Amino acid sequence: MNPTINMAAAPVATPVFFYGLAAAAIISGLLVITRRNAVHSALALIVTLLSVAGLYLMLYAPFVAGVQIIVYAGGIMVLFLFVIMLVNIERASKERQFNRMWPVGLAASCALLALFLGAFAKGKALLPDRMIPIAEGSNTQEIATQLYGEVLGNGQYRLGQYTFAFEIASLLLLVAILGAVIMTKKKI
Amino acid sequence: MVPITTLHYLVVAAALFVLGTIGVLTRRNVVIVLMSIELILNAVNLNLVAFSRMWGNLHGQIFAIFIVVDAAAEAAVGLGILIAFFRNRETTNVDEIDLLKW
Amino acid sequence: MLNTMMSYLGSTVTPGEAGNQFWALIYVLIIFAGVSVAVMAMNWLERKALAHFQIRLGPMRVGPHGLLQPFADALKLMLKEDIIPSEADKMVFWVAPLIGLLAAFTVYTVIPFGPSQAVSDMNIGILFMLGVSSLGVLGIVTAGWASNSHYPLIGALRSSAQMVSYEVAMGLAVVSAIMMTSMNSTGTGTLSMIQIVQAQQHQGIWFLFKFFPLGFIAFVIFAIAMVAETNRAPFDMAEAESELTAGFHTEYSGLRWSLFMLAEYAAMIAVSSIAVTLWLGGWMRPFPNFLNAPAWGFFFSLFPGLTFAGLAAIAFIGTARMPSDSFFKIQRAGLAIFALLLAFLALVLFVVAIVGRNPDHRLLASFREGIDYVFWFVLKVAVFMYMFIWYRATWPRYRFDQLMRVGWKVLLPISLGVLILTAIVGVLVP
Amino acid sequence: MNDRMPTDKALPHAVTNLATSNLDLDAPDKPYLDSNELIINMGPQHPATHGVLRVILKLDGEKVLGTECVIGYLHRGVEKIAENRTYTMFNPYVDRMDYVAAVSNGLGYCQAVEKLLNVEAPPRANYIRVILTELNRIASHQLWLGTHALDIGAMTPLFYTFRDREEILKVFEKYCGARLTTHAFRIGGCQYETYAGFEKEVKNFLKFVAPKIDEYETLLTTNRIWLERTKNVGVISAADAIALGVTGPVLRASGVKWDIRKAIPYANYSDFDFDIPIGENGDTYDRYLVRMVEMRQSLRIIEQAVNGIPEGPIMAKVPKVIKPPVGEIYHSIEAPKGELGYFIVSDGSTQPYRLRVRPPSFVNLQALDIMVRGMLVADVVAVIGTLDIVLGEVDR
Repeated sequence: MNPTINMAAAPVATPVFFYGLAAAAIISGLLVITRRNAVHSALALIVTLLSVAGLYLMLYAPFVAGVQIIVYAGGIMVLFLFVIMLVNIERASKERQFNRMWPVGLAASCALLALFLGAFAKGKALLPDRMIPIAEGSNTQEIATQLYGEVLGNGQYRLGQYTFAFEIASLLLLVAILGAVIMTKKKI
Repeated sequence: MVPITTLHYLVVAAALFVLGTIGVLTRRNVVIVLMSIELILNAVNLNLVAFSRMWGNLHGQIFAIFIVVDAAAEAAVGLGILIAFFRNRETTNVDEIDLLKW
Repeated sequence: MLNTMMSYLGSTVTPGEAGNQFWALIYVLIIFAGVSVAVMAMNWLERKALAHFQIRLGPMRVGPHGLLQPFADALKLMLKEDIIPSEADKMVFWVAPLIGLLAAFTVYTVIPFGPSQAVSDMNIGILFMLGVSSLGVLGIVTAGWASNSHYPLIGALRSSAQMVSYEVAMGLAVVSAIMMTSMNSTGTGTLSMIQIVQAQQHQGIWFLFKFFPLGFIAFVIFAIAMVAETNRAPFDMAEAESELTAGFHTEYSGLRWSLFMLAEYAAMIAVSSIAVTLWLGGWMRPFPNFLNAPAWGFFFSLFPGLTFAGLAAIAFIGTARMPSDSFFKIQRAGLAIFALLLAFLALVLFVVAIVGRNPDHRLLASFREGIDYVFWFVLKVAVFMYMFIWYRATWPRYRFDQLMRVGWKVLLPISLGVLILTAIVGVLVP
Repeated sequence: MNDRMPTDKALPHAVTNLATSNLDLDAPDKPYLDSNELIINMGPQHPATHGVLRVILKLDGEKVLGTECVIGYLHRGVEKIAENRTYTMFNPYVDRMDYVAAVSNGLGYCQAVEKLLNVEAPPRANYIRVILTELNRIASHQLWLGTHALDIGAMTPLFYTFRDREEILKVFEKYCGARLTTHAFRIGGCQYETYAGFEKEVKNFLKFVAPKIDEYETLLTTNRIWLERTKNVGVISAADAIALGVTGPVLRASGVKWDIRKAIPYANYSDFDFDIPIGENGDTYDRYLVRMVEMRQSLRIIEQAVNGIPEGPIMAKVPKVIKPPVGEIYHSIEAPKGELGYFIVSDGSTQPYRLRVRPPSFVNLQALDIMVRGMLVADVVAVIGTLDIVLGEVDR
């Protein structure tokens, strides 16, 4: 209704929400990789995904947040839970949880983290803090324009910048569906 | 309080990314490895959306949507493979999946 | 204080949009209380209506005509021992009902009871609703798994498969309605719940009748899918009591079980609200454009009062018909008080409707508008709720494979066809 | 009557050439290869097993790979009790076997003992017996219909059928004082003369119940979901049904025209004009239709009986102390659920030497396994319902 961003109406407690969501995301992310029981991991991952969706909302990207909730939390995670219930987790949770090369993996990951932090420390000045000029109130419409194209005033139609990629993505999904069906079928 | 800048989001994303790599590199259970991959993809998405806001255009957000699509495809196929594998070998451990053919 | 109140009542935007957290919080509380009361009322109504379908009386003992039965039930469930099976996964068992409840109630943040009577008007409203309501399945799956028992597990697998498959047809039906919002001069559609209703108002037609029969078919698909989505008869596979005893909540008891029930009914109201918003013109009264004379507006604004007057009349007749035995003395008195309460509410509504015609009474005028909006919205939702009961009384239960077949082989192709046809017709008919 | 309701004219003829059954009843269970199989216990405490039947289901996901019935949770040793009671004393016990069709049980027992004694019940007694037995058949079918529909998920028919069954129970109550376990008949006839207004009440009931049966059919017969749930579910071929010894509506729905009331008439069924409905496919829907038509046929029989009821004595000459001659006898009647047989061995004393009951529910229950193999869990419930078993009779 009101497409201009009202800065006064922007969330007052932005830092509080940010730190809360970030902490939730990271702590539950930690739980994902440490839990013995895969269902607990999956539940923790759901918390992570929802926190990240909250972060998207704080970045004025409501459409991505909506997609995150509906596809990730509502779709993919249900699939994960489904599969966890199908495969026998009783045994898996009693076995050794980490593979033999875990020190190497941990070291490499820590090195990666150090690399990231180093890069951030060095390049901090390169990151301007600018505001997205597109209003939150029409985020969906803008994204739709980029993906599908738009109707111009004179009755003409213009393809969006990503329409072709969008079609390719649908093809990818189709292939994935076929692949999953064929893979899980008992007898082909 | 310090205002929240793009860097804050990048640090969160980096942390999630590293958690994801730790999961992929150290866990044995394939399901959890796949979940860690989702963590990594989410970290990337968070970066993209943060940069999208920083540069003031929507390309990052659209890329994030594509990555979500990709994650859905990856999860479907990955879990499909897992089920097919579990049916043959009754295991979900990565280090027991060490031959190309059964 | 009065000025603040009036500024809120006269506000034309939702509290979320105005950035007024306090007012939003009050809205949240009102909606939470309202939905809880609606669930209780629905509980009573379902038992009564189902009983009358089945030539029984239903609850009659607790309060006159069983009116206090929901309170008795709630009390009983709260006092009941809360059993956690020893082999269950305690943490997940504990969390599962909360997930379902949270998913069911979060949806209400974007439901528009009126143009400004919503907690928030999100740009992604309908997407948010579908997404959050699809989280409800997580509660069911985890409940079934955490019980560590065969029947709940099968129930959970069934219901998750069912909900995921019907979401596809449901989503496509919703998309065809969203597409209709873009049939305006600018050609841009919207996902915002409030703007969807405003688009119907602007185009002068409920989407139910738009491009007849395309809108109607999409609506029917949604109406079928929403029954499956909420696990209600005839799609109540997940809790088919004759097959799986109680499905995913077999091992639950007491308060936790009642949370599942609360979530189920809240989800029913939520999906009905989506249907009302998308196809039945949301808060709009019948014929807002066609019969737009102020006299008509006044006529329709009498309906809330008339409804309550009718309910009061039913209650009075019930009082008069009660046996004159002294045994029923208290019950008679109770029913009479209830009838008087309803009559009083009717009176208040009449007064608001009549006095509020004068725009000088700003408070009453905006109050009257708000009542109008909420009344028509709730009335439309109530029709859906009655349909849910009617389905349950009439039909046998589908078998699981038949249910999936209906979802994938009947509803999905039809909804895809409707979507494509809507797009074509929308391009051809400017 | 509505024309889409099954009428007697539309019934197909009985199958004449029966292929031999290829059931190998003694074959051991094949081991199943799939490792995903799940074994669940349905019952003994389960809402859809009609009492205390326990079915062990071997499932692959939802598909039933095999079943095993565990019975005996309601075993009361009725047959053994018979050996310690006199013939008269044992009479009330048979009511407790199939407690929803107690009158039929009593009829079978009384007639078996009469046959052993070589006495014949007087005609009036026979008419009363037929009226009450057929009323009981309707009551039993009504109860079956309500619970069967409830198992499949339709709640409402249950209450309709119970409302109408109540009228029958009222007649029973007025006649003999009991509603469920009636003990209505005695060896040699009936103990009680009909009460005043009996004929009128029964006639009223006939008028009352015929539209009600239409009402049940309106709810179910052409209901799409009902058709999907019952058509091609729990199919049993005529040959398999015969090989398993299945009787009653279950056998007739498979296309075999076998009804003891026609085949070996007892009481005075040969006096009445009625049809035997048979089905074609032997699926749950056919069994449903057969039972619905049977209810209507029972109404026909009752109508003829109540119009032609003669005056006369209601008890034959039976000695005070019943001491049948040495010998053995098998007598069977068509109970609502199938052939109910009594095999009595008499050693000349006042107590049976051995009494064996051939309960229809017990025999029909054997068909469960071949009916549900390859079907889904929901079908198990439907098939248990359609077999119309009463656990009191299965376990005795």
